[in-house]
Amino acid sequence: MMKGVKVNRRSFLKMLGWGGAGTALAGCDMPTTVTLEEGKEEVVSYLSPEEYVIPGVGVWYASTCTQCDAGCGLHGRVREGRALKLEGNPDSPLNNGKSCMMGQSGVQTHYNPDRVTSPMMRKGNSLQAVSWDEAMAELGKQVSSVSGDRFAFVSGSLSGHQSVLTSELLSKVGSKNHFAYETINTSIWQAVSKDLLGDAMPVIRYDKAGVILSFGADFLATWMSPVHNAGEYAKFRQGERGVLVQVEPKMTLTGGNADLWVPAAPGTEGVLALGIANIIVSRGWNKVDVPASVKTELAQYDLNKVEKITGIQGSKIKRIASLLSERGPALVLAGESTVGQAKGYEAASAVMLLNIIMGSVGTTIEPSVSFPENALAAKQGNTSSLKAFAQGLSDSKYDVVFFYNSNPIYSAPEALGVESGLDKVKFKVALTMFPDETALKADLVLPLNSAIEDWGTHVAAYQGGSATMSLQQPLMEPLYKETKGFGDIMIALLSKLDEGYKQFPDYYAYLRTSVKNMPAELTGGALASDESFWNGLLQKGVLKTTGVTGSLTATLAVAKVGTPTDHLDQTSLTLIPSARLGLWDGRHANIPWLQEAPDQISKVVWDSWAEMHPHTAAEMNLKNGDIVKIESKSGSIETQVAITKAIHRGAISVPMGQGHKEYGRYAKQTGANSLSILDPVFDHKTGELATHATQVKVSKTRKNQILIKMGGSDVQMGRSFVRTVSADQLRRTEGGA
Amino acid sequence: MTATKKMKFMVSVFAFAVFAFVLPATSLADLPVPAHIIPPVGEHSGEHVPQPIDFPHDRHVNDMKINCMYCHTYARRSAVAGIPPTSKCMGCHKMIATDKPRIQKLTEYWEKGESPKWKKVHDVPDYVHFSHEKHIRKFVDKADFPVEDVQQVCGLCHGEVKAMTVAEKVKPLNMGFCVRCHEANDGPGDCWKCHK
Amino acid sequence: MSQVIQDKVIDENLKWSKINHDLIRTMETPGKMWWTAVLVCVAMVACAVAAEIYQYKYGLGSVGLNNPHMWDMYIATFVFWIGMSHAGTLLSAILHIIHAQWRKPIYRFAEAMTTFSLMTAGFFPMIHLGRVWNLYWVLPYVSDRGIWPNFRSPLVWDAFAISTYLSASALFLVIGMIPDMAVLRDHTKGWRKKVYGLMALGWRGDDRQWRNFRRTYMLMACFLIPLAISVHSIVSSDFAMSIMPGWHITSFPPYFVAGALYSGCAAIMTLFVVLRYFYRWEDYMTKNIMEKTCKLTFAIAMVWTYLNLIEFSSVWYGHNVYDKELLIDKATGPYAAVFWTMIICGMVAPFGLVFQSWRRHMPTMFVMSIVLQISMFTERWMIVAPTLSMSHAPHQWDILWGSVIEWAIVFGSFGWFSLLFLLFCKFLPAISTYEVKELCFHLKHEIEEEKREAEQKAKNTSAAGSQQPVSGSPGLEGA
Amino acid sequence: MSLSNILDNLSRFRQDAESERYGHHDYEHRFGMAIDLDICIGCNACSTACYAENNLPVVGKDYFEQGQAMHWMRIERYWDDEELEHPERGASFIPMMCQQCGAATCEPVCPVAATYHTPDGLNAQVYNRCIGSRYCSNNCPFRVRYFNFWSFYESSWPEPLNQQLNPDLSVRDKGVMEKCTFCIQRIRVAKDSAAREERNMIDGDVITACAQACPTNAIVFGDTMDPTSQVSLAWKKHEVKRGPYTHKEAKSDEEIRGYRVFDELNVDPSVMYLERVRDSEV
Repeated sequence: MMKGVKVNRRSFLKMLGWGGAGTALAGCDMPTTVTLEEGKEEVVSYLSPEEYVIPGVGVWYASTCTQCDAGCGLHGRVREGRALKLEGNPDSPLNNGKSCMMGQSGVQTHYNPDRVTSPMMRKGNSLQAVSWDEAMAELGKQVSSVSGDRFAFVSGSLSGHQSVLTSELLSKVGSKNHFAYETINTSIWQAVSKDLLGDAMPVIRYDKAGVILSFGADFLATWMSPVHNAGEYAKFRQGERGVLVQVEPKMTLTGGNADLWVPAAPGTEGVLALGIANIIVSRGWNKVDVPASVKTELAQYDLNKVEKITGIQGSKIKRIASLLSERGPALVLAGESTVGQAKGYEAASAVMLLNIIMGSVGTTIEPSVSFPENALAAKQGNTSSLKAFAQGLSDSKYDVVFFYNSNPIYSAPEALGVESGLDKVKFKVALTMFPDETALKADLVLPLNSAIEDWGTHVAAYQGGSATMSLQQPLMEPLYKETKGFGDIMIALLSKLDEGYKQFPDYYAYLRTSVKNMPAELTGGALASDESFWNGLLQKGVLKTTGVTGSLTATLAVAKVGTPTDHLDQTSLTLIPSARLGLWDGRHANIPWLQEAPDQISKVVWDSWAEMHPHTAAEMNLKNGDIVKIESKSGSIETQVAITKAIHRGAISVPMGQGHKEYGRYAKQTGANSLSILDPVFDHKTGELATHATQVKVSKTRKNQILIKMGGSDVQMGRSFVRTVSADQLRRTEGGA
Repeated sequence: MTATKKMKFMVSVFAFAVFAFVLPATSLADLPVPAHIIPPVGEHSGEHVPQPIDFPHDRHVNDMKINCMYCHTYARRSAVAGIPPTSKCMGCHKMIATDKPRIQKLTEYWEKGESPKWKKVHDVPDYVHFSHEKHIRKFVDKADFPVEDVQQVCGLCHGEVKAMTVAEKVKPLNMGFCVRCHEANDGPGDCWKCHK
Repeated sequence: MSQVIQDKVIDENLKWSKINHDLIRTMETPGKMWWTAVLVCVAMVACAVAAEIYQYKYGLGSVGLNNPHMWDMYIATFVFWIGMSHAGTLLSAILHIIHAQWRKPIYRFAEAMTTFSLMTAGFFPMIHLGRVWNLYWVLPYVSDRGIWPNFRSPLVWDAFAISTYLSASALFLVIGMIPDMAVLRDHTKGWRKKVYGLMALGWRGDDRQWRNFRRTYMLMACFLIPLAISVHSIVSSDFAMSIMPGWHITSFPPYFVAGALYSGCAAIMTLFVVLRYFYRWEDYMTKNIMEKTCKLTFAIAMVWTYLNLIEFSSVWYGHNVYDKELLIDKATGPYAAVFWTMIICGMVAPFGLVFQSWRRHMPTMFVMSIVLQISMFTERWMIVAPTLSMSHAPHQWDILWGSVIEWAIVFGSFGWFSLLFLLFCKFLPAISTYEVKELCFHLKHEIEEEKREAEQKAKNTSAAGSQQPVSGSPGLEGA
Repeated sequence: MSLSNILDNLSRFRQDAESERYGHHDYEHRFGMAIDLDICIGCNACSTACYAENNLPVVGKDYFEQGQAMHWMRIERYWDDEELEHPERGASFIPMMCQQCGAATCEPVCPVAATYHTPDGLNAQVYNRCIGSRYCSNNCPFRVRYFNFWSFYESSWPEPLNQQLNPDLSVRDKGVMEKCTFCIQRIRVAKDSAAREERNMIDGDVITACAQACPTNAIVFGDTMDPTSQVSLAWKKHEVKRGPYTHKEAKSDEEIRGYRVFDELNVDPSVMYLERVRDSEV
């Protein structure tokens, strides 16, 4: 396995014809598919290959994963010019050679049969294929004619030179309307840490923690940087084994791995946090001394009250409090189910309070190391920008809107009226790989190269202590002639607005030049203009810099946390649109591997489902597979019931990701989209969408279907497949594997 | 183990004895068999496969005395021997024999910037994973067999290519053919060596 | 009345010409009933063929098989048919050796049944193969690849056992028919005459031929009995050789053989009633014979029941938790209905055979035989399916009730069997005339002797020597 | 296997069962695994990696419902505390793949010897020899053999998805049994490159797709015959031995967590699991 040797880029990408050593076609069927005759298959040689390119031998190239915005480094195996397998890049400090199921599926995003293969322009009311020249001409016309403030650019999280080019374009057009939008984000956590710790992205040292108390933070699956977290989690479990307590209304993957899983009533995590804090300070277990004012404020969250609100018996709450003090160093996290409330910010700050009084700040929470070059740093997506964008739409503020890496028509709650709002936009441009809902609504669809065909640089928002830029390089030449890289399009567009960009024939040239001109603090002293530096970058795939280490302050304040009485209507259930590692926010619903991979907790596949507690189901006499109608103020969906004990009685959970109206054969018409019926409730402080604050009425329909899940039995029937041992002896003997 | 070995040996001797008389190995007549190899036995009369350019192996091997692995250079490094890259052909034929129609055709391809689409002559089913590299290593490198005579080794499966213009399949290349040779020359008997 | 006369199975005064006529009568140009029956069977077979074509084209998934259920009804049915084949051998071979005279009128069709059910069973292993076009790889043949089947596998043993058994029993059937063929040859004309002539192998009925015939027949009988036993033991080892709960049971071979004879006898009873009714063969298939068959069946049923209980108890008192749980699951789980059907029909129902009035009442016997067959079919099903549904790994537990394709083929197999049997009845003698004649002959003798003895006693003179029967007539040698 | 091999193996089948080289083979390697269920988070990364590496078909909704899915590596999830209102101790995950048993029950029952034991200590499945009698799967206590009930090629890899297929191993078509191979193609590549460099294979030369992907390094893969390999050390540390089942009265030490699933069936699995740990004091 040779990794990224000196490469003259374009030559090795040439794909060998089928045949040769290329195929592994159905070998084992009837004699007809067995080719023993001569002259049946074709074999094509390279024109003039690099010396190291050998047919039949795979070569590994470094690149970057773009399946989510964590920005893990990748290695891609290339044989006969075809990218075959993706693996983590061991040189990336983020994922240390590991990868998640979404990263593995990158190849299926790339080889997906439903990609857009040529530019399409709306003529009449249908999209028709057009040439790139025509498309770019139209685009140029629109962009140069539009006035700055009426131009909007909607994207997912952006970083690296793509981000640079985007902001370049916006500034050239004279617009400030860049809406970076991600449904799955941690922006409230960041806001709180910014305000209380003075650092938006503190490094979280799971490995240092002795006990982790996580309020709905699904850090193993969907929170910040899952693969990185999982690696740290392993360290946390090994050696002196740490204890994980998870508080959340619906069991996430992290909850499934907890030593103690506590189903708090939906939206009461904040109260619980303060209740625990109260016990701690009243017993004097706090590691940091707490002013009397705070003590008195906390005192109002006495055990009985908290018990009443959260529905967790006091003994358990006490136990958690004592755990934090005994098993320290403690680490307390706040995730979506906690912060996705109208008063999410307060809930998060209540959680952060625990961190502060337990002295986690500085021990398990360390100051962030930020990437030296701000222009390249991540521009993170959130949902407040979606709110702003929707607002703008309804006020018909925009004439030209770009969509890149984002599909708001699918993932924005219908109540925001994005779909209808888009009608008021004169010219909508979708830069996309797939015919998703937004693209099909657009006036101009520009087909993008896949991540495996494209160039790019990525700077992850959460770096876990390092400050690294990860390079994304093409592993093979584009499958389709008519697709272009995002950067290429941007360069082409910019060169229409600015002569300066005419010098760059394509994005590669631009990237190459900008790497040449990298300042020394990025290159770590190496001479960036030197060819060997570039080759080194291609080989390693990552550029490690000595980042700027921030500092942490700790502000003690007791937040006015919301209680469910603010919104909870006793007769209804709280809808939990839980995020899945796999389909993510729905962007991977078109990947067959991920559709076929069962949900980690419920083990349901190929559909969406509504998790309900047996008691709740019994009250409505529902059984597995019954179709229920789930009605919120803003809409309703129908889906099948999956009964599980891993959810609070007052909650119903419909994972997000399914229910696409378009988006290719695998995604289309499977399941229901739980995001669409969310009420437009927003966190009052940050303006983030309160995903866990929607109350729904659940009613039985006559229909039912077979719940398709993996596994015939949910219990082991006394067969010792998984044997469980209690940890206390292990602790005595410094245990662990 | 010895039992197996003895068995194998006897089987091979038997097979060899039988086939040596039953099928006089004509194709090996003037292509000497390397001393350290018990040749696989089996005949096949392959039909002539029309190629985009009917490449004259005889010219190159016989008259020019070019080694097999000069062009099929991947054979010793990879599972597949590989068709030489067009650049390799042009390396010589930029100036040599440029007047010949075949060369002109080749040059056209080169200038168009594409390679000829050759038809596969020696093909095995997709579930057979044959490795040239291993066989070259065993029979040439490890056996200190002079590389300049490598065509004798190649010839065991590919026949006397130097007598052909376009390569033709003269050996069955079916499992029996492989297995007999493996048993005779003490090759691996593990199915998973070839079938995966 | 004397013993002999009381339980004589047949009226000794039957005219041989009548016997011949009665037989040939059934083989004349078929009537409506026969044609309709044939049509029905053909239709059933057609269903199966259609299903099989579909399955061949699209793969075994269409059968609804899945990961735990790699086998299902096909194998169950296979075992069922193999089992059915055993009764023929029992009647023709075993009872022949122990000189049970009453078998003579009914063993012929039982033998035919053996052959045909084997021919039916033979299909199933092929149907259930994933790549049936490679079936021949199971046979040891010299290929230049130098690869062989795996002789450790019970499936390979099956291949040998079944093919041997099929050929042997077919041969036995054909040989046994030679004298009847001669009779038919003499009573028919046209192409039939030619065919029968060929099959009669120039039978003239002289002493030498009779001597050789009997010797051959006896030899084959002796050869067939161990074969029959071994065949089903081997079939049972398909299961017993595995480690799966409910399969890995030492008592399987005898259990299977018992079950086989059981189902076979039931099948014989069914066909007995049917033939007797449609061919009006009351003279040959008398109620006495039915009684004897019933007694035999009852005995076997008890053996089977016993072995069944043995299996249960050994599982119950054994410490193999998997087996135990499976047994409980069989009785209480999703398959409970089927399981109890098997128990009731197979263990309880046979006690009906105790009552003579039942035994002599043909419709009852017909129903009874069907009931027993049902129990035997469900038994095979209960051997195959539950083990796979509830094996070691709970994660892969699943219930399977088969699919249309599957049931169609199972259904069709019955059609196929019946079709073969119908043809047999039309073209070959379904009762062995020469043995019936023989039977009458002996009865006559015994009765006469009884009379004479009575007279002798009266006269207080010495006992009479045995009489020499007329030369040339059947039943001389070895009688 | 040629006739000579059969006779050879038959004669030595299960000889000296108590000795180290249990079974009937002269092993070059005995590849094995150690999977720590305490740090396995059940995230499915291994399973997906397996799909990517081994050309596993996506069967689709309907066939999945019929139980015909083809996941060589599946994450089984169990709930342990049924009596409680909520699963307070979380879920129990276990990655279940072919255990490459040393005394595999699938091997002796295959009528055509399509599944056999390789000198690498693996349970080979030769696709092109398989005739689909499915006995092997029936006889597998782990139920980890998957059968191609349909021809998945067209349905599962519509153009251009089929260009992702790994050329190093064949795509199975309908009627063929298949199962986890411990990524034999990777083992071959590693062996070849070792041979190219004229050295023996060393620990870390080869790693299966699942072990490579695992974000928590819960899966350790290696040659259990190489005493220095990570996996051997793990087996040693947790007192799990090759060979027949020996009932352990008590652990010599509390931190020993090793066990093999269905060890008592005496199939000699090559995969050692480490007990999942939960803090009962919490």
